[in-house]
Amino acid sequence: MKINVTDQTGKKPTSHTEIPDEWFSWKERDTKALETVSRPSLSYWKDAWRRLLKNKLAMTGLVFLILLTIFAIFAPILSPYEVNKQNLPDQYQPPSSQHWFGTDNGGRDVFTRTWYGARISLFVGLMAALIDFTIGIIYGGLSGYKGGRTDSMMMRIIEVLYGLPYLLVVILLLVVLGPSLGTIILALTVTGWVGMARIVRGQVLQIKNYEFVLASRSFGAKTARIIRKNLLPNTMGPIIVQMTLTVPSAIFAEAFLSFLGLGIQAPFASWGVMANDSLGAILSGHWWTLFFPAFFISFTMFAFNVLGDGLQDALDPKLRK
Amino acid sequence: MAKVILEVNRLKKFFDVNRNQTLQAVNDVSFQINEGETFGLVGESGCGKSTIGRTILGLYHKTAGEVLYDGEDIHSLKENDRFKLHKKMQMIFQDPYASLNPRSTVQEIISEPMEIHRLYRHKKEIKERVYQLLAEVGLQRDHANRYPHEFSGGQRQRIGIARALALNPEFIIADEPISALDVSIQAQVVNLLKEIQHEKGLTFLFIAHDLSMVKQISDRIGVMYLGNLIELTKSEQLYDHPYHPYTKALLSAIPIPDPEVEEKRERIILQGELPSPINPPSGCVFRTRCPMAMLICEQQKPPFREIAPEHFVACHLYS
Amino acid sequence: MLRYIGKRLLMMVITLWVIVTLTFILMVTIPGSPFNSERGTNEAVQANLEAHYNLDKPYIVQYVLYLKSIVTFDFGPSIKQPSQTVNEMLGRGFPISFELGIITIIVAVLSGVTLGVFAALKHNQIIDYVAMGFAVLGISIPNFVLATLLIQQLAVNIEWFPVARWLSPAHMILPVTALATGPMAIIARLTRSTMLEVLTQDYIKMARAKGLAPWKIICKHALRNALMPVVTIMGTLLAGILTGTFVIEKIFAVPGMGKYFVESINQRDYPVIMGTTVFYSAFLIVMLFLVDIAYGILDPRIKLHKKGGRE
Amino acid sequence: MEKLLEVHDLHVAFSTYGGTIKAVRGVNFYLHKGETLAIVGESGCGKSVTSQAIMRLIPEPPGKIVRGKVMFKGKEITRYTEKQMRSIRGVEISMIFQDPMTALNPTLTIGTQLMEGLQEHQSIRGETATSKALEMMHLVGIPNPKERLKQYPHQFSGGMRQRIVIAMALICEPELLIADEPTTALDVTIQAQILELFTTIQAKTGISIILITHDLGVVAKIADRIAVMYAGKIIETGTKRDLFYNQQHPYTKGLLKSVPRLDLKEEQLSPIDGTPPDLFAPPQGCPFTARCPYAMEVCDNVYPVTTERSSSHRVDCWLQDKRAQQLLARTANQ
Amino acid sequence: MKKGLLYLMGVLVFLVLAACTANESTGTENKNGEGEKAGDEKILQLNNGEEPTSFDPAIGFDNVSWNALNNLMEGLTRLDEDHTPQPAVAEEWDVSEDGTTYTFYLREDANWSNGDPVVAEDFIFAWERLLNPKTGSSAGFLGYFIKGGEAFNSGEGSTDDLGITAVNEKTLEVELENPTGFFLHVLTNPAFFPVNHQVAADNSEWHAEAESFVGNGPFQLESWEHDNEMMFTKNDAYWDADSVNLDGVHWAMVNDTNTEYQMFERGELDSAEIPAELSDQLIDGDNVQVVDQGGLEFFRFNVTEEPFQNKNIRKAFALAVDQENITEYVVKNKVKPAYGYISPGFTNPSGEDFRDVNGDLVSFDPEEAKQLLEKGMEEEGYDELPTVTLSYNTSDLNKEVAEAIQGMFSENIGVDVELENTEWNVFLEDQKALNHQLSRSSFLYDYADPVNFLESFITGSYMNRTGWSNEQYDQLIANAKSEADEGKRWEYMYEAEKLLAEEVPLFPVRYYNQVEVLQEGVTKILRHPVGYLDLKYADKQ
Repeated sequence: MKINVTDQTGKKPTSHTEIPDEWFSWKERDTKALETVSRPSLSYWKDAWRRLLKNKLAMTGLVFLILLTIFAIFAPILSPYEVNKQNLPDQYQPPSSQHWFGTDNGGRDVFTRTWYGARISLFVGLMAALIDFTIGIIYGGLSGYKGGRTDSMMMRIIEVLYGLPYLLVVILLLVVLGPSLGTIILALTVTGWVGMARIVRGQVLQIKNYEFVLASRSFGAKTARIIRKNLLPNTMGPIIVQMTLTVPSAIFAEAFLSFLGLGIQAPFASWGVMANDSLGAILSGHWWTLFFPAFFISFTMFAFNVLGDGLQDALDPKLRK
Repeated sequence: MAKVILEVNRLKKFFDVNRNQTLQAVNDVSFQINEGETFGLVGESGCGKSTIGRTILGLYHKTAGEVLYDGEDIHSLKENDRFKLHKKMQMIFQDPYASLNPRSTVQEIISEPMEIHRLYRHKKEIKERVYQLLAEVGLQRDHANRYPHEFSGGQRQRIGIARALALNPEFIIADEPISALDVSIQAQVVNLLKEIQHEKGLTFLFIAHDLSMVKQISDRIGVMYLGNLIELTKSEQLYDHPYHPYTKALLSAIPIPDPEVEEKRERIILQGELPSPINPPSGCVFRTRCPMAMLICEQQKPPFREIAPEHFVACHLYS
Repeated sequence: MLRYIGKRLLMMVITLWVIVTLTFILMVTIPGSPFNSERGTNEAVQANLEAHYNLDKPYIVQYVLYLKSIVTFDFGPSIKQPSQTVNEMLGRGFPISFELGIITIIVAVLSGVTLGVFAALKHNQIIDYVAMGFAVLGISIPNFVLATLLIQQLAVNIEWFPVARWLSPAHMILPVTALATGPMAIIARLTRSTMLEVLTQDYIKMARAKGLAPWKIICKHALRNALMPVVTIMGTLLAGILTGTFVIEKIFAVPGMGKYFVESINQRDYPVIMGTTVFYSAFLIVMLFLVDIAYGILDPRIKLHKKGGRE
Repeated sequence: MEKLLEVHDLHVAFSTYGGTIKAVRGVNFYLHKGETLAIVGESGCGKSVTSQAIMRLIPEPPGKIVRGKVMFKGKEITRYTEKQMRSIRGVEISMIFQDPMTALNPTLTIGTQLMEGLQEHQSIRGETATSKALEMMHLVGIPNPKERLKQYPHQFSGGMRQRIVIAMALICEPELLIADEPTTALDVTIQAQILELFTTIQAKTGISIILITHDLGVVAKIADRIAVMYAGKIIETGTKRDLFYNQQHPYTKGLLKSVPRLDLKEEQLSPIDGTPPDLFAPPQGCPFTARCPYAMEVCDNVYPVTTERSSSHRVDCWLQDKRAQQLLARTANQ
Repeated sequence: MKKGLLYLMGVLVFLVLAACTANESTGTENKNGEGEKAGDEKILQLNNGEEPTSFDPAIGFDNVSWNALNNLMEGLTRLDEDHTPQPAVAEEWDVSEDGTTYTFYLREDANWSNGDPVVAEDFIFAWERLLNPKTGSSAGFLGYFIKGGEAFNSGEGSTDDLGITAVNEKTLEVELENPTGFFLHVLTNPAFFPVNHQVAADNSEWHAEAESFVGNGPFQLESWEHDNEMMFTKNDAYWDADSVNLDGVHWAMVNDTNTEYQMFERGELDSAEIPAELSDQLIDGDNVQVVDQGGLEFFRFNVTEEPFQNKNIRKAFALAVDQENITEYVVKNKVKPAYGYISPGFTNPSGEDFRDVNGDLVSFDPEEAKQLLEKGMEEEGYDELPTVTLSYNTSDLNKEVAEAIQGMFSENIGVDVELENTEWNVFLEDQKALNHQLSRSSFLYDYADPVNFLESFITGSYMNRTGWSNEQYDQLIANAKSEADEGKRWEYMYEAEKLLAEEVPLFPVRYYNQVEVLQEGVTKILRHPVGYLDLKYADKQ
């Protein structure tokens, strides 16, 4: 029976007489309707993605990073200039229609170099994050899952690493191995994974006592299965957030190394190397040589950070229920 | 007499808090559970009832004593035999929010035990079995592809029950399965459990802190206090003729949803709080709060004795 | 408590020993020698020098000698600047680096916490965005770029502050700003997020239900609890600041110990490498320890020995 | 009798990622001086939100009091400024929260937390404040109050903490105490102690209490009047007797039937089937329709008119309509 | 939310743009008189970069020590404005017929700052210390001109065999190994400064602090805050104190060129280096002082590694480098491109410049380079050139030069070389061990004679590091070192340089110079092509 109801707000009718008589008849009970689940079916990831979409700032970051990646891949290919091709008499040209970002001290096109720099910086950042991720997950996971004596031993080792003068280790490493992309990534990860390991451990320690892990164990599930099915998927949130913060801090640390003269091998240049090489631009007025790499470092940092914040909000189980 | 399916003998489970301190979660507890019955285990939080459940299932290593299932000591079984035992014994957990993996679908959750035990060869068979189980607990097919957080507490608990039933177990430990649920839902779950038990002839160990619900479902009830079993008897007997002062106090503390009855009731209000299980009182553990404590209670731990037919009490008042 | 401290001290000593050993291994692995020069020196001279600094001895002997120098805290003279001992160099440089570091930490904490608290209180309002934007900006600019910018803008162009060197409070403003921006931003973000979390706690609701004034709720109830995570990262921040001082000290010509770090390695000035490493590590370890103690004081729930069991 | 508190047509909503939750959807009730009103309902029915809305403690955003008014001692406090509200909170209306473990600030001593209300509102400090605090601790039955004043919350057990929270709420001698599930997190034996404490305190001070709970046993013990909430609405309200012995709403009936009783033997529990509706999109008619054994076509479409069965007993149900009664009679005859 | 973002971007863009563009106008501006402090006192504000290594003349063998030491102490001779040695502590001297014995007569009024007279014994003490292997001085090789010096320094001789004797308190006699026409110039090096032997006997660390320091130069060390600053005041006890104009010199230690220049701009320094980026704007200013510096930046081939065993290939690489582009666009600051090995400024006995006599030996010629490469490859039977790695030690400028050269190789002879930078110490080890193929090098003269550079490439020289060995060359240098006839000696050196250009074990890139921008009114800061900063005549209005 179709009934025309004007009141959508659930406001009460003022008297019974407004209701027609025929409405007073038993309604057929739909037992199925008793167990309806009214919320849309969304996996954790879909749900998180939906939340993320609503976070404008995080989406700005994400879109920027996607554009950045696309540009890093295609811009150097499309650019008419060779990345390392010097043209000395053309040095320090301000931005123009020919050189969108101007030229640097070697007369090289800053636009092209910026995107090559993006490749290197992003590669360094992503590799560092990936390595941190791998070591961190294995180390932290093992430490947290095993617990007890193993855990406290492994934590002691981490404590020692914390006391290590990072700068010294990095410089020594770079001096011993020579500055190559590999060494730089190694230097960045040599103590960098510790943070990730701690987070993973904390998560695992927390989650391994959850009842669903206990449930798995009560069916006789083996350790490998528990880690794979129960622990890992549930620790992923904070790990991903941590990774979004590792990438920019690695890019940043690489910039710091280039300040020490330990950056990537010339003539290739990461953003950090480019920024450091052009520090004098603050004095000389060749602002474009510093501005573009510095801008991209900063904005990438910014993008990753807001994306990380957004992910944290989106993946945080506390906000769900 | 019915066949004894589970026998717990002088079970102890201590946790090391640190080098100098141990938490005596379960201290010298013995009881038996008969095939097909529901054995209720009640007590306040921290009394060790959940620890007993988990130790029986082998999730914790015992400190002393033995747990015999079908006459076999669970803790001394070989890995392979123990794996097989997991098929016979299942558990329903307390927190319907924490006991289901939030990253898995209902389908994955319910099929997990079947996958672990390789019950079926084909995915299709597993799927069919999941649908069947869902129907048994009153859920629908299309729920299988959803995630736990989309369900209400009661529905989640039913998913948990379906998972426990997946391996066709003989014996189910229900660890406070209803305490996190709303009143109207509690009854749903209890009825469901009763129904299932009736249909499949299951044996239940029902752990709870809510005596009124336990009474609804249990044949026999054991009352625990601070790691000790202090009274054990048939359900009605316990409610009609409690012996132990703690049981009496516990029963009288439960408010009854009937104002008239409630006005007329005389109640025993226990003074003080639960002592720490790290440093339990000497002698009878209850003596610090017992309205009828005697000198002997401090010196001697009362034995757990049968003072009426099938009625065991650990109290010096009855010796 | 005493037992705990004893245990921690032992741990600290072991940590330090591991660091020293690692440093020694790395040190002898790197090619080059402190006596390398473009012109080259006579072999006899070279031999004399090596003997003088015990570099001719087997590694194990050198190692033991280094350990001894650490125990007695006497690292001997620098190889590059032979008229100065490492102790003198550290004694000069450390107080300045420490001053710079401490002021930076104080500035970073004060401004970071203020920023974070304001952002949290005005959650999702314009102040929140501006404060957080500022914070992200702080983490986003490499400090060597920021330092050069600050000098050019505030010292050269508008002449508010001196350009460089470490003479008066006015000289401290720019280097501290350059160094504090990053940590400030981190603290601000952390304070904001923990503050947001703390503000949803029941005891805050309870405090509001008691009718307390908002500033009292924030200062008395929220801030202290929100600061605990800030205290935990203080150790790491401090390490970061100490590392960062190298760059800032160079740009602002601050005569701290930061430069010894890099220069000693480049010059293979072994006693200085050892001295700075040990000193820096010991300082860091002690600071981490103090942070733990501070944490225990802030949070009465934490007894300085482990407590709590499982069930 | 004087009405201490009146709530008219209160609506509260929360905006979340998923949409707007209409947590409270037009709640009306009142409270007499010295009386205990129990608001009963299952989790998510809006009872806690209602109580916080009275105190204006709903976090805004995401929460918002959409409309309605709250009258306290004849004044419309919904119009008060935040500052005016502050002079009421703790002094005239106090509140106790569900979980005593989280309601106390872990980093401050009990003494500090107890006395800060006094300092704030009555500028009482030092000795006077301490003696007042000791008096309150004595009232709520905390042994060794002097030493315990200096201790931190984690050094207390759950029951003791709840006593402290009660002492905190009472220290400025308010006229109304809102207790949000004060015993849910406690063990039965401790719950009995706390309930006893409420009775004693009310007898001594004559304070009015709004007790929010889901436990009908607790209600039976200490409430004077009861309001039953379901899906953001009060569906039935009346005296304790009205509700326990003459309940009209099928939900109230079902609720009482689904609770096991210790004093009765061999009774089969009859649960209410199904689950409460999602408040993201509450049904336009009676929210209980889907679970109601007496659901009629009308229930699905129009929210029922409130029927006043007596001066105290009101119910929102179409079964109260004459035509429904006829239908019932017809069905019974068949 | 958008607003916050916009705001943020606004701030960022503003900050950087404002900083970078605002200066184009302010670059050459000068702030008059702001550097002056404390009334009428003439205090010169200079920057030493970093802490001096040591004020022990035997140990402080580097620029950061010399800058100060040359003004705190004085040797027997001192360079004048025309860069020729003039009497200093030595009032006059005799040279023996064969040119191997020098007798110096010390000034009567040459005194130490503590009042002691400067005596011959002070020189003997200092020079014996310099040559004593136990001292560990890296300047020891400079003393090899003195008879018995090398043997003593090698631990084979003793002080008794050294050719230095005190004839009397104020007369010093020095015997040399060979006639050395430029010996008076060598003596200007701080390594030959005297040491007050009495002070040193009491306190071997006399040079470590300002309180104990005793000098004999135009200034005295007033205070010395290590790693931070130094203060010099005019030394009234100096024999030529009347010529000293300044009341004092303040030295900062700022080790960052940008900061140094910013301090100059703000008036906190009276002199600053010109950062390369600012060269185009500043170099033609009135207050800029440009002085040649004797030295060469060059690249070493390793002739023991493929493909540089082949002379034509080496030559091809050398000719592919456009020196002018490098100096004009990379190094800047009016640095001169090098088309020969010996920098200009060395005059032969007939007054001609070495460079003018020998002319351009290496010049940029891409066409010939290509042909030579082809020829060389044919000779070696290469179808493809083995990969070449160009090494340099870590430094921003080195990197830029290396990048430029890499570009030139690629453009002019179609060879893509790889770059490799290493930290200096490692770099030097590798270069010594001949682990490089092609590596960046530089040379700064220790004394004013071409042989200083040329002798580096004799067989077995520590400085060779190319693997190159040529008997004819060795002979030419040996002659150039022992020939008493100056005219002939120079002939040998011309020939040696031509031989280097022919064999190309190295190719030159550019010469050095010293560029500084001075505050208005600052004058007569003396710098020499070979020699040390001299503030004796400096003045500040």
